[in-house]
Amino acid sequence: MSTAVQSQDPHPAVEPSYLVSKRGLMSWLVTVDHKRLGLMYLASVMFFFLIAGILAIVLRTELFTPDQDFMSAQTYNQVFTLHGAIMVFLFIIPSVPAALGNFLLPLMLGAKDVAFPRLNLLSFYVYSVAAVFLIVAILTSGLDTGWTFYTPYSTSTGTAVITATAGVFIAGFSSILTGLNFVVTVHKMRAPGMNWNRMPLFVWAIYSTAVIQVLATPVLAITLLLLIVERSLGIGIFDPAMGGDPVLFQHFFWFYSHPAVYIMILPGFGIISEIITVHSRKHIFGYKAIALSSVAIAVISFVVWGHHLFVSGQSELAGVLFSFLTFAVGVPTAIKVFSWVATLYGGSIQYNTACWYGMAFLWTFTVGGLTGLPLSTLAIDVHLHDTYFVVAHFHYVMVGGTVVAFIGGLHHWWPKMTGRMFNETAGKWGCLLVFVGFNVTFMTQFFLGHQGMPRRYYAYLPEYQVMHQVSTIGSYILALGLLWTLIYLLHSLWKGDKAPSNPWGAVTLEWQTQSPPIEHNFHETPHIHGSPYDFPEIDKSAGALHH
Amino acid sequence: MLFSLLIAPAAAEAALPPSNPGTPPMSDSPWSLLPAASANAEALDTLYIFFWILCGVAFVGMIGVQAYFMWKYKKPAHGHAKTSPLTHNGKLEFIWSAIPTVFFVILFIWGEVEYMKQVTPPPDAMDVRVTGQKWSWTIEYPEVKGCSLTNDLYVPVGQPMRLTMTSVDVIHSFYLPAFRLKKDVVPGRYTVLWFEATKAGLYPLMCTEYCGDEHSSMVGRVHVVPQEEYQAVLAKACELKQGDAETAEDFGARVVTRGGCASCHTTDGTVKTGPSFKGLFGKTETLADGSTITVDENYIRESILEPNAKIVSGFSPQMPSFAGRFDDKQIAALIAYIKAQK
Amino acid sequence: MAKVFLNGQPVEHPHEVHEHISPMSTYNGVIGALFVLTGLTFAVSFADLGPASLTVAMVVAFVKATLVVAYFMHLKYDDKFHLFVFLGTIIFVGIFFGFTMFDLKSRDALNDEQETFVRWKEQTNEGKGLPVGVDNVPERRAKILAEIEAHGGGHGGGEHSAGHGGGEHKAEAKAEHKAAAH
Amino acid sequence: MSNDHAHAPAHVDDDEHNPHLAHHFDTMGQQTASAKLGMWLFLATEILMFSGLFLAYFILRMFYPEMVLEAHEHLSKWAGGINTVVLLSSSYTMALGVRSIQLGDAKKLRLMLVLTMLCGCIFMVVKYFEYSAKFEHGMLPGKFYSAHLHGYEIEGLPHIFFGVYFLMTGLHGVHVVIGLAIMLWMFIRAGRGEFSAKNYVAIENTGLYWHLVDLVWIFLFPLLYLVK
Repeated sequence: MSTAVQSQDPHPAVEPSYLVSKRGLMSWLVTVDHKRLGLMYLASVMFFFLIAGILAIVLRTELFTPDQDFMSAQTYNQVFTLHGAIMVFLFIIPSVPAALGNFLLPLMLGAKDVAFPRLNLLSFYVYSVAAVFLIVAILTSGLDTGWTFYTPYSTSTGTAVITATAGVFIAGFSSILTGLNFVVTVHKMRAPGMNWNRMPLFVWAIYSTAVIQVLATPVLAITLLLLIVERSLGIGIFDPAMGGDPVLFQHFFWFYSHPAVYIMILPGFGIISEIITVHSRKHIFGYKAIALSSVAIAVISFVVWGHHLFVSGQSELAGVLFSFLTFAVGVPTAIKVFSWVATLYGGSIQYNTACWYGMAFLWTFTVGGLTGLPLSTLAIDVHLHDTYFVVAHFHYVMVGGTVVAFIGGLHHWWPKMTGRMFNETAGKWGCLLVFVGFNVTFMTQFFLGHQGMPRRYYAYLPEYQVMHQVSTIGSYILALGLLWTLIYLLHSLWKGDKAPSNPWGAVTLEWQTQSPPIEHNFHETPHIHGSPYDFPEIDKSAGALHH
Repeated sequence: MLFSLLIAPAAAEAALPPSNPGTPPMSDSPWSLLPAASANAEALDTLYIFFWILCGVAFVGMIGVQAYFMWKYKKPAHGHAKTSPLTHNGKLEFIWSAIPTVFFVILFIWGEVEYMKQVTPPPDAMDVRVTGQKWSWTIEYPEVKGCSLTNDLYVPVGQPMRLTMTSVDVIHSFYLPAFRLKKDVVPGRYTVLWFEATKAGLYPLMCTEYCGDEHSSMVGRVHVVPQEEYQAVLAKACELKQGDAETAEDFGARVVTRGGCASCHTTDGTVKTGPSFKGLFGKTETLADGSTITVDENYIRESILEPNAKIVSGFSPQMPSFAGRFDDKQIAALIAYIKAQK
Repeated sequence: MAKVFLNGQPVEHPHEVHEHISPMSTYNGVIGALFVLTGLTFAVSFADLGPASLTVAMVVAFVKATLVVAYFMHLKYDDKFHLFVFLGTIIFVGIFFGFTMFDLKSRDALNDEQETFVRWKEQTNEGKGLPVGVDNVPERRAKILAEIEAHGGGHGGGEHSAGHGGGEHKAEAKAEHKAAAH
Repeated sequence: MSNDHAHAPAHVDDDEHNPHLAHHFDTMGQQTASAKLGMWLFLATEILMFSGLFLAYFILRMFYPEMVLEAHEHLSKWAGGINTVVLLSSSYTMALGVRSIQLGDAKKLRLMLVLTMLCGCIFMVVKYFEYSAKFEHGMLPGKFYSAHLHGYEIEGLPHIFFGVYFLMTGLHGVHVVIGLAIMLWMFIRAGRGEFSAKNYVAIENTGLYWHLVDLVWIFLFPLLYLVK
C-alpha cells in the first residue's frame, strides 16, 4: 500500500508554535518567518477589505434612488475609484498569494521557509509603503480617475493622481518580489520526493500566479511611471493634447491588468481544488488537466488584453484577433470546473463550512465564467461594454470566485494557522448569508446591464430603480454575512477549541505538522512517496475505473 | 436632475417636434427588455437569446450534476464511506474540452460576422458629426448650415446614419442602448459609428466611459422620426431664433438648453462644476489671483467666449468655449436669462 | 553519506555547482568582437541607408546582445532553465510589442494620415505654479497649426476645435477624413 | 502506515558548518541555485520594464518618423559612442572579476570591481555633460521643451522625442548608479574575505545585473543616437 506521506501526528507539541516561539512586538516586525508574514498580510488585506467593503455599501446606498441623495458627484466618483483601487491593489491581488500563499506554500512543499525570507519581509514593507501612499492620496485631494487611470482624464483631473499611482507602482514591486520568491521556492525548495506530479494543486495555482506576477507587473510599473511623467512633464506619449495616443495607454495598462485578473482568480482555483478533494475524501479528478490548465491560463492571459478595447477605437482586425484568443481562455477554465464536479463523484462529502464555500464557488464561478462568453463575443460586447453587465460579470469572478474561495480557504486552514477551531454552525450561517446576499446583489446587475445601465453613474434613469434597490438590499445581506464571519472567526481566537493537527484528515504536508506549526515547520524534513490526494478512504480494491 | 429632461420638461418640450410620437424612452416595466429600434439590435437580440439558451443549458446541467452528486455522495452519519478510486478519464476529459470549444467557435464566428456588419457603414449613409465634451454631446448636421444641437440626435427611420465622432477633452463613449451600439469618442482621433433606425420613437443616448464629475448627466435623446417628416423636424430643431412673441428671457432658456449649460450650471443655487446661475448677476467674485470682479454683461460674455480667461477661485478651468456656436443675439438672450435667475 | 535532495530529486554530488570557468581567450575574443561591432554600427550610421539602417542597427545590436548574454552572463553554460526564463521573457516582450503594434498599424486612419490624432489644447498654466518654459507650448502649437494649415490638410478643422471647444468642424474636413478612413 | 522517514539529516557534513548557508536551505548548491534563479527572474522583470519604454520609442517613430530623425541629430553620436565603449569595457572587467573569484583570487576580484566602477563613473560623467548640454539648449522633455527659444528649430513635436530620450537614458542611468552602489558593497565584502571559489554567487549576480545594464545600453545607443 502506498501512502502519500507519513500522516500520523507523531510528535506531541514539544516545541512552541511559530506564534509564541518568539515574543514581543519587534519579533513580529522584523520576522522573516513566512507564516508570521502570512498572518501580517492577512491582517492587512482584511483591513483593506473592510475599508473598501464599507465604501461599496456607501455606493450601493447612494444608488438606492435614481437621484443624487447624500453624496455629491465628486464624492461618488472618488468613492467608486477608491473602492476599485483598494480592492484590486491592496486586497485581491495580495489576498490569496501573499496571505494564504505565504503561509502555505513552504508548508505544502515541505520546506522550512520560502527561498528568500528577507525579501519576503521587504515585500511586506513595500506593500505597507504602497498602502501609505494610497491613504495619503485619499487624505489629500482624493482620486477620481477610476482604478484604471485612463488618460487623458488622469492627466487632466485635479486629484492626487501622482500620489496614488506612485502607491500602485510601489504595490507592484511588492507583488513582483512575492512572485519571484514563490517561483524560486517552488523550483528549488521542494522536499525530497516531491516531483512536479506530486505537488498539491494549490501550489500549481500559486506557481502559475507567481509567473504572471513576475512577467506582467513590470509593465504596470513602467506604464504608471509613464503616466506620472506624462502628468508632471507632459511628454506626450499618452496625452493627445501633447501629441500622444490615449488608446496606447489602454494597451499598456491592460497588458498588465488583464493577466492581473488571473493573478486574482488562479489562486482561488487552487484553494477550491484542495477544499473539494479533502472534504469529499476523493482523489482529484484530472490532476494533470487541472495543473496544466493553470499554466495554460497563465500564458493565454497575456494575449487577450485587447478585449478591454473592443469599443475604444482599436482596429477591427485587432478586435477580432483578441476576441478569438479570449475564447481560448474559456477552454482550460471549463476543464477545471468540470473536473471539480467530477471529483465529487463517488465521494463521501462532509459538509462543513469550507466545503459549503467550495460548493458555493462552483455556482458563482460558473455564472461568472459563462457570462464572460457574451463579453468576448465581439458584437454583443459592443452593447454590454462598460455597463452593469460587466460590473456583474467581474464581481462574479472576483467576489464569487476569488473572495468566496479565499474565505473558504481561510476556514479550511484556520485551524492550521491559528490552532483554533471556529463554530461550524456559525460558519454555515455566514456562508448562507454571503451566498444569498452576493447573488441577489449581482445577479440583478446582469439584467440592469443588459437594459443599458452604464457603469459609474451616481444618478440614473428612473426605469432602473427597482433593480438597483434589489441590488442594494442584496449588498446589505452580503455585508451582514461578511461581518458575521469576521465576528465568529475573531471569537474563535479566544474561545475556540484547540485544533488537532489534522482536523479534516487531509494528506498534504501542511497537515502533517502540529497546529499551529513550529517555527521551522517540520521536526524532520518530510519525504514524499505519492499523490497529495491519496486518502485512506479511497477504495483501492474497486480498481476497475482506475486507468 | 438632468434626467428629467429625458422625460420632457417644458424646456425640452420646445425642442421636441410636435409630430414626435412621444413614446416614453423605455418601457415602464423594469423587467422588459429594451426596445430594439435598429436592424442591428434585432440581429443582436437573436444572438443574445442564443447565448442565454446555451449558457442556461450549460449552467443548469452543471449545477444539476453537482447537486445530484452533493446529495448522492453525502457522508454517512458515522465514519466515512469507501470512496471511488477514480482519478481521471481521458475520453471524458477530451469530450468536455471539445464540446465547449465547438460552441466557442460558433459564438466567435457569429459574433464576428455581426460585428463586421456593425463596423462597416453602407456608402449611402447620411453623415452626422458628434463631439463629446465634459459633459454634453454636440451634434452637427452638415446638410443644415450652422446647425449644432446639444444632446439631441435626430434620425429618420430606415436611413443609415454615419456618426463621425471626436472629443475635445477626455475619452467619452457614445452609447445607444436601443440600437445596441457604442463606440468610444477619443480626443485627437475620429471614430465612426453607424446604424439604421427601424422604429420611430424617443430613445436614450448615454456616455459609458467615465469622464468626470457629471459623467452620469451626459445623457441625451435620440429622436427617430418618419422619413417624410425628418427634414421639417430637423429644420425646426436647428432653428434657434427669438420668436416674435418670445421674451429675451424665454429665448435665453432655449439657448441654455441648446448649449447643454445645465450639466454644469444649476438654477437653484447648487454649485456643480460651474457656478449656479441663481443670483449670479451682479455678484462680486474673487478670482484665483486674488483680484475681484463684478459679474456684469461683459464678464458673462467673456466667460462664454473665452471661459478660462478669468476663473473665479474655487472653480477649475473646465468649460469649453462657445465662440462660433452662439451668435450675439443668442448671447444677449443668455445674459437676459441669467439676469432673470435671482 | 546521507542522500541529498534538490528539486525533489536525489543529488549524487551535493557540491553540484559545476560552474564553467571560461578561459581568458573567450573573454578577450568577445570583447574584441563587441568593439568591432560597435565600430561597425557607428560607421554605418554615417552612410545613408534609409529605412535599412534600422534593420542593420538592430541586427548588430542583437548579435552584440547575444555575445554578452552567452559569454559574459554564462548563459551558454548555465542551467538550461535560466535560458528558458530569458527566452521566455523575450517572447512575452514580443507579445507586448506585436499585439500593440498590430493594432496601431492596422488603424486605417493612422496609416493614411499621421496628423489625425495630433491635437493640441491650451495648456492652462495659470495658478498651477509651473516653471517658466511652459509658455512655449502655445507657441509651438501655433506653429504646428500653421504648418497643417499650409498643407491644406482637411484635418485642420479638427485641430482648431481642440482649442476652442467643439462645434466648429468643417463639413469638408469630415469628408476628407472619410476618404482617408476608407 | 509505515514510517520510512529518512532519519538521516538532509545536510551534507561540511555544508552544515558553512557560515554562508542560510538556515532554510539544505545545501550550498540549493542556496546558490536559488539565488541565481531569483536573479534571472529579476532580470526578466527588468527586461519587461524597459520593454515598455522601447515600445513607446518605436511607436513614437511610427507616429512621427521625420521628427524623430531630425531630433536625434541633436544627440551627440560621439558621446554615445564613447559611453558604449566604456560600458562594454566595464562588462568585460566585471566578467573577469567573476572569473577571478571562480579561481579563488579575491585580490584580482577587487581590482576588477574597481575598474568596473571606474568605467561606470566615466559613463555617468559623460552622461552629465550630455545632459547639461541638452538642458542648456532647452531640449527638455514635454512642456519644459524650449529649444526653439535657443535657436534650434526642430520640425514637428520634438518634446516627445526628448521626453522619451530622458526617460530611457534616465532610467538606465538610475540602474547604473544602483549598480555602482552594489559593486561598492561587493568590494567591501570582498575585502572582508567573504567570497571564495566556493561561495561567490553574490558576485555572480552583481555581474548579471551589470551585464543587463550593458544589454539595455546596447539597444539604446543605436536607437537613440545612430539610427536614421
